[in-house]
Amino acid sequence: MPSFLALGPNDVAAAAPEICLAAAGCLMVLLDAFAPSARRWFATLSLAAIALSIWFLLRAPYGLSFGGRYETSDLTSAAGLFAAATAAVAILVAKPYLQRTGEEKGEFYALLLWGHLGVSLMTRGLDLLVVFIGLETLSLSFYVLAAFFRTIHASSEAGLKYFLTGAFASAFTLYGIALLFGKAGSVRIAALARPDLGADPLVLFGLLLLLVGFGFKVSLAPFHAWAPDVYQGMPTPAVAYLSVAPKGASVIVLYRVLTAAFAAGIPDRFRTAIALLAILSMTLGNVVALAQRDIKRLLAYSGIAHMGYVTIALAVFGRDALAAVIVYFFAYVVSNAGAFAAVAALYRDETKPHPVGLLAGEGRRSPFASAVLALCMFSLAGIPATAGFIGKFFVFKSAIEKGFYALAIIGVLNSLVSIGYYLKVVYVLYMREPVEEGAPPPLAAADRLVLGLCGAGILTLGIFPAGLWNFARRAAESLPFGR
Amino acid sequence: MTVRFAFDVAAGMAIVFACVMVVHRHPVKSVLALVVSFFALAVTFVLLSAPLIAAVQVIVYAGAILVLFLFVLMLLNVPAEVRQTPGRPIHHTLSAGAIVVFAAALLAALRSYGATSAPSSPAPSDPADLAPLARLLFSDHLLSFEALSILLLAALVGAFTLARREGSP
Amino acid sequence: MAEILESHLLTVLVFLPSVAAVLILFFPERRSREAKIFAIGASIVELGLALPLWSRFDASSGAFQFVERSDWVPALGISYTLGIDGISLLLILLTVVLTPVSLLFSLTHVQKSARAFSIAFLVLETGINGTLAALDLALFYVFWEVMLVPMYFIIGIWGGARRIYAAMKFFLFTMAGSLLMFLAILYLAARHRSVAGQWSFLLSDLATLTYPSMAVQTVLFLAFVLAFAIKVPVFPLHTWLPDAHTEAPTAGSIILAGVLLKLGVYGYLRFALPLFPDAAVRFAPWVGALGVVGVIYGALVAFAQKDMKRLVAYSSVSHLGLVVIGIGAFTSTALAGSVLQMINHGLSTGALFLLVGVLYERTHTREIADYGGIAGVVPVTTGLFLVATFSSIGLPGLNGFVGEFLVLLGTWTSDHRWWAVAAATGVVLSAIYMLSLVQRVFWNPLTRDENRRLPDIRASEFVAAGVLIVLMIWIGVRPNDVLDRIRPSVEQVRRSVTMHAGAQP
Amino acid sequence: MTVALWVVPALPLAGFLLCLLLGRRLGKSFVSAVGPGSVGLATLAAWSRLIPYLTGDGAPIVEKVAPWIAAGSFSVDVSFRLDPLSALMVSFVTFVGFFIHVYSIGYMKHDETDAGYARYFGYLNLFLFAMLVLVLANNFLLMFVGWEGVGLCSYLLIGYYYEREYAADAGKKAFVVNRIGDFGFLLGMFGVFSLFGTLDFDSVFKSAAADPGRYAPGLTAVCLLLFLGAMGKSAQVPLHVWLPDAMAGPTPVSALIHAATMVTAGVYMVTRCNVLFRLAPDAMFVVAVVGGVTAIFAAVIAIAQNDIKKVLAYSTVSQLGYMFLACGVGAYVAGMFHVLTHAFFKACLFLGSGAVIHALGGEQDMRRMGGLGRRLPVTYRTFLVATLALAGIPPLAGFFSKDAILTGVFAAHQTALFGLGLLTAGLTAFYMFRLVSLTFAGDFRGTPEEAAHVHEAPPTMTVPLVVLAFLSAVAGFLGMPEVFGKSANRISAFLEPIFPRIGLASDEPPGHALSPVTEWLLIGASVAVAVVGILVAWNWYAKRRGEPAARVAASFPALYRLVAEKFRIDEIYGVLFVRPFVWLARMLWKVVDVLIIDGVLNAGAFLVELVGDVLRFLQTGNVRNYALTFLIGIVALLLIVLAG
Amino acid sequence: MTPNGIPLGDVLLASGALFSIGLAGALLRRTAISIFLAVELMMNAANLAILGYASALHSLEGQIVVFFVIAIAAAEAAVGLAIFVALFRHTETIDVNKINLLKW
Repeated sequence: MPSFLALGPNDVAAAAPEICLAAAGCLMVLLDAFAPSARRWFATLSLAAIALSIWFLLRAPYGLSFGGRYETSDLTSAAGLFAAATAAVAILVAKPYLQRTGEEKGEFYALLLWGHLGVSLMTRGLDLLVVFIGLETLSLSFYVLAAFFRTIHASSEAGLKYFLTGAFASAFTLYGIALLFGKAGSVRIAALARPDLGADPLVLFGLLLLLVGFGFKVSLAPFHAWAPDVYQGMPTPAVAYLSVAPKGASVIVLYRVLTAAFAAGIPDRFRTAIALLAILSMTLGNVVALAQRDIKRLLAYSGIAHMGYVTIALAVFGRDALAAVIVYFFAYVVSNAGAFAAVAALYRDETKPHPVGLLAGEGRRSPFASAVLALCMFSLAGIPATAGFIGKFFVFKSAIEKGFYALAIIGVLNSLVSIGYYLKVVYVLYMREPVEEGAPPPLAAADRLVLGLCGAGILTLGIFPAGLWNFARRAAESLPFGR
Repeated sequence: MTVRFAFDVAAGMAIVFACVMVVHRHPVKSVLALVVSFFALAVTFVLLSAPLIAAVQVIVYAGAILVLFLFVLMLLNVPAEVRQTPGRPIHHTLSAGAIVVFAAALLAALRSYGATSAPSSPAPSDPADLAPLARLLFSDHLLSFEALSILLLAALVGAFTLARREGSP
Repeated sequence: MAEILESHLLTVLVFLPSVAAVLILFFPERRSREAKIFAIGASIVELGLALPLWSRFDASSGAFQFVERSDWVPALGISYTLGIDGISLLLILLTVVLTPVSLLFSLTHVQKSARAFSIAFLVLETGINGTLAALDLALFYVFWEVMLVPMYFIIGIWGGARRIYAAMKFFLFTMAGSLLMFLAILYLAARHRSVAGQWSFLLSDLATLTYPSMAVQTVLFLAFVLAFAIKVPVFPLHTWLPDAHTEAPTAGSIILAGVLLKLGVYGYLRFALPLFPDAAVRFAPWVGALGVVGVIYGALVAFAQKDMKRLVAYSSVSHLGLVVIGIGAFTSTALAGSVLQMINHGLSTGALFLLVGVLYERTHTREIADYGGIAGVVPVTTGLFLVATFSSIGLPGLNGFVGEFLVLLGTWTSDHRWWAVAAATGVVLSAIYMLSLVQRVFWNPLTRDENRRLPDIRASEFVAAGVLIVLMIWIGVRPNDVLDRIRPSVEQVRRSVTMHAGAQP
Repeated sequence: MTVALWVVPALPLAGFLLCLLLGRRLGKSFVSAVGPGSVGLATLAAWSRLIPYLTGDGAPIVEKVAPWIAAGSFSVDVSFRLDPLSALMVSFVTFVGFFIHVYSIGYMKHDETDAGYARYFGYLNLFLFAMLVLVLANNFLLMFVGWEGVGLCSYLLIGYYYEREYAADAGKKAFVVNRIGDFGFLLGMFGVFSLFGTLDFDSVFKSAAADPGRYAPGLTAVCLLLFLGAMGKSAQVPLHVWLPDAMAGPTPVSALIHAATMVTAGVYMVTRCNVLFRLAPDAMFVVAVVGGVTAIFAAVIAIAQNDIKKVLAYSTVSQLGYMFLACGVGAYVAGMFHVLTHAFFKACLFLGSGAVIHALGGEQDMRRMGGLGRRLPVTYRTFLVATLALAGIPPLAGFFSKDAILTGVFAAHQTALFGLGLLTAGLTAFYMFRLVSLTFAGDFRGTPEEAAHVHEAPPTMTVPLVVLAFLSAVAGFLGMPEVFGKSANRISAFLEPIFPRIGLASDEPPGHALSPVTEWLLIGASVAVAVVGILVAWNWYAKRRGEPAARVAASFPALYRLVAEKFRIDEIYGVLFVRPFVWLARMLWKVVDVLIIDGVLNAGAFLVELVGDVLRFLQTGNVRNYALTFLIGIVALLLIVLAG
Repeated sequence: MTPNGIPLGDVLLASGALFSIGLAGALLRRTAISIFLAVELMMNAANLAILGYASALHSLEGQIVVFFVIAIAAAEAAVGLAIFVALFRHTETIDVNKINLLKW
């Protein structure tokens, strides 16, 4: 090993999760090229890779690595867990989905894994450069996944839109990084903790650009515009991942940066800005979702609204708030990814759009998938005894606890509005006569599995939230609040 | 002094050609304008004592990337943008307004608060000596470096996946 | 097993139906009749298990009994705490009686995906029992909301023509109420933390809170009351009710009118009063006034209805108005009367909906104008309907009278005598609208030939209705059996207010 | 051995259950046995207690059965009371009730279905149960149970022919009007409870009598409320409207419920509460005035009616007015006495009219009768006796009771009311003999086939007629005026215990003060007006075939029509109450509920949807617009965070 | 002030100006490629700023960052152009005004 190469066993152990993701990706690309017959194992292989990486992640020694630019902690484990869960859902959904569309290619899984790798970098990087690279890895992979169905116009268009807006956004992110680097003299996030920086307008400017850049990933209004179009055109399994994990990672990055920069406490104007983003996202997301006819767009807007709720916790800004965010995302994995899984299972023709009306009568035609979809809808609507309620519960609790009553009230009023469209889906499922006759094809095993898992997850988290909450609390300890 | 003058000229050129790039309606011409602009930027990089980056800028950006652009433009033989009729007045007015405000805010902020803390370390003895840079790259930023490799790989695979014609493996 | 029943009777009562519901999932679709019978069996077992509550309940004490407590989310002091006093005891019994009755009625009448129907009903029973037994506000809220879901399906899937609108309206209305209550609950818990140092959602803990200002207490109180007022429903928040009741399938209407409405009043007694005594005292006049409006308004509008179920639905508005008056008057007599009247209304209105359903299942019309003169065709139905009617208009000897009389008497002796006077007009009004219903449906010349050959009530329906009738007469003749269990609890409620009221600066 | 008091009402209740549960299956013979049978047993049971009691000292007997309702400070028992007043009531309620059951067997045989027959006797038994509870109750609430119960039965029995719309309407009307009264009764009870803290008769009256000064102030309102109840039950103006319509029910029902027993419950209640009323003179005056007005008012209407049962109905209203007039002036004994006698002769009259209607196959219009005296001898004779009794011809029952009332009124110095009473007496005699003449005198005015169908009633119907006629002849001797000796007025002596002395003028029942001369004069006057009325009526209708009456009517056409149409009270109520009520109900529903409340809510929902539908068009699908919104967002945030 | 005597302010202003110009291009051009070009310009503006600061701070880290950014830009370009090509196969144009199948 050359002397200048600073790579200790500790670093290897820390990077092991990413390494095995990368390796698996490469392996599948190669297999796809040279042993196409192995394609039917790709899903399994990817799952294995995910499992292995999460195993490594949980076993990795806590602490810093790569010269203090990489973190392993409860927080990263938590983030890694829900990201991995999302990835697993996406892969399980992808398996039958791609089979149906005859697109079961190694690239899909590879890109998914690499995107996941990007997410992992984002959540663990203590260095804006690492984070940025992670972000870009994620983005590039998903630009491609968005456009993955080259034969489908919508897919390509989704790719274009995602790409252009994404590049646009990352330019802002980059400029923000530039400013912060200039002010702090280093790209280490910790460098922002210098007391004299907290109030510097240019630093605020930079932070704001980061907020915007990651807000774009989180699809906060008004940086949300890409989401509906992209979700609509993108292959559903990819959406299942994109709609959850990257958002969580971005929020965690924001939390990292802000905790570093605002050790003394977040300035009121900045908090106001975040709060306004939250309010705008919740309101716009819910209100416009009411008017949606296509379920993927509907879920996109619902996602915008949900990120609004999460952003409440960002505005509240505190340890419990971060814990609430983590809980929320765990709940969001099972609910939202589950919803997309059900959509993928229920809409059997990917080349066509996904109007809600097409679900009519599915409640009786394919009871299981419909039941899970309905459950996901109730969970997203935040009905108690479901995971979604738990997420909302902790977010609103943190808001009330810190005295942000207005935010909380706007939040609940919004969730009232949201019931309007979530129930619409349920009623189409169960209270309309089927449009198409004849028994539907049976669910693929993978679909059964993933739907079952999501349903079980929704109820389990909804009924026994204690463990998750304690876990999230511990994870939140990893960030240096109020130091 | 001369250095400063040179910088101003280079930066000026960069800005001017950037403007050309923006206003010119024909994509190919804008690409060419951008090439020039990037060359000018490369010069400024040198003046900012980052010769390696300048070189990379010339080679990778002006060289590789923009050529790629030209190539694709030719491939798709994209026409010049004809003036929109009736056009999107709302979009343009709003954009113009927003851009002006943003630019004003940005420039003002940079102008008044741009200053940064005094350098901790002494200036590098010889900016052309790349050893420290390389050392830094492979020690502190090793992770980024490796991550970058995956990113490039992903981009490669992705581009390949998308761009190949139907039916081809 | 036995000692589990001993120590965790309430838990069993709450979750047994859900377990049964899960089991029903394993019935194949074509075995739906067996599924229904199984569901009825389960609900009857539930009823059987609930009887010990009645026998082992210590009528001499107003304290909570059969209490169970275990942690749920310890970090936030959220606990799984169940317990009942006389009020919840009776409402639970009402629930476990009405559920088998509804299922029994549906045995022959619900064909479309009957398994799902049974499941929805059993889950609903879990939700209701849980709501009635929960002593932890978080737990209460969970059950409170969980009830909505099965009810939404029951209305939406098995309902009438405008069922979608009705179901949606029902869900949104109730949700709209409870969401603010949710925030208020969170505030209480947070307040308890800042005052006492640790989190708690336990009613007994939160009831000891003092609030920073009267304004705060008032706001919280209103947040709670909104939720309950919508559920009751109190004028002018009642308009979801006619739609929901009318469109819901008969069984749904029975449970909806029989139990769900009571939960509003129950919530007010159990939570709003002890938590916000001062605000409660301050707003008592408004509560009573709204009750008076409800009594008269509901009666008048009921009279104008052309649809049997709608008429009965509006009569519920009127009856619950009376209950609300009793709560507002807040004398022991009035409170006892109100609680009793909740039970009575559950029985009488349940029976009315059931019998209307009997007719509907034969003619498939709810229009009053489509009937007339069928007393001779369906004498038994007529007889049962008459009894239910007279119970509902408070004829002495039947249950309705006792509750009505106690409420009015108690109100008269409170310092709001005029409420009693105004509400007593309900005695006349209810006679007017119910009797004109009876006349237009059962009496008058038999004009429509298709009504000449209506089959009379069937055995299953007769049993279902008979149970209710028997209970009506029983309560009417021996009201003390029930009142004995109500009295101490009511006194407890009054104490919880009178003790803490005035603490607020 | 003595039967418990509760057995007395319990027996008819059992009969009711048997009839309704088994009657349809086991048929008419079973019902005919059970229905009257249970009442007969009840009668025996009642008398087995009455006979020893009548001979005893008249101390009240209270038998508590069980506690009934207890909540808060309120509690009340199920307990029965036997005292002179209830004894008096029970005696004739059971008796008359029994005979009317017997009569009904004959009358209702023509009712085709077993079900209907069972229903009829079931209801009739239920009525007796309720009536007995009413009179035997030992507290206001239990009394109210009977009070509402009899109302229920009258509702059911009026609407017995439910497929006839007017019968159903009449039933509903009766119940609703009664409920208006009960509204008063209910509030009255509340008043009593908040004054005395109990609803027990003994304790209420004792404490009232013990400390008049304390309670008197609150009592006027209470008494008026209670009296409102009485007005509803006993069909006093302006709540009299239901009674004439109630004739839609079977005639025996009219006889039992709407003449003999139920309608007198009001009088009974007022008498029962005499202590309270005596403490509230203003209320008593109201009672007297209402009674007097009702008496004359109904009598006037009765003159112009052609339906035989309507005449009797208005006569009943009028007589009830008489009784309240008595109570109002403090002559409670006279009132109760009249209740008793009236029960006999009015029941007899109704049953007689029933026999007539039965004979004519349902014909009720007197203009299509006539000359039936010869064809229905038994009916005719009994009817005549009862009529004379009602008209107040000595020595028949009505004479004594009516004379007692008039004496009382006169002695109370209510000259105006006395005038009314006297005039009413005359009118009564007149319209009753108009009725008799039109029905039995002259020759038959109906169709030949009706004429052919006419026949005397079966013995089940005639026997009760005879019995009742006998009683209406002799019952009067129970209460002969003082002039026949101090102890002549047995009934007043008997009822003495229920009028405790409370140290007021009203302690002395009026009439004692009068000199024999005045009494004789009064007797003469009442007899005179009666005789005049009889002669005029006989002359006009029997001798001269009614043409003088026609002439009179023709000379005041408007007035005649007004009277014939019962002063259009129903129409007035329709305009004043019914239509506004209906309008209000529809308005509240259509406007407040649908238009305003739901309108607002739906509008809100629609608005949100609309906003969503508009906003979604911001999503133009054009990336540049997305970038623009993005930039605008940044600018906005910049301005928030950095501005200033 | 950088070692070579170039005032930091000038550098920053220049970068700011370039960024704004790029922004204008991104918003006002219609051809997808031109938009992307503008975005590239924005990134270069960032690079300029970073290098300016780097030299002012005598830090090499800045150069490293820029180095990475250029690489990333290259990768982005590759993917982006591939996407353009793929879409062009469907639409025969890359005028974003005409690319609005997905909307509302």
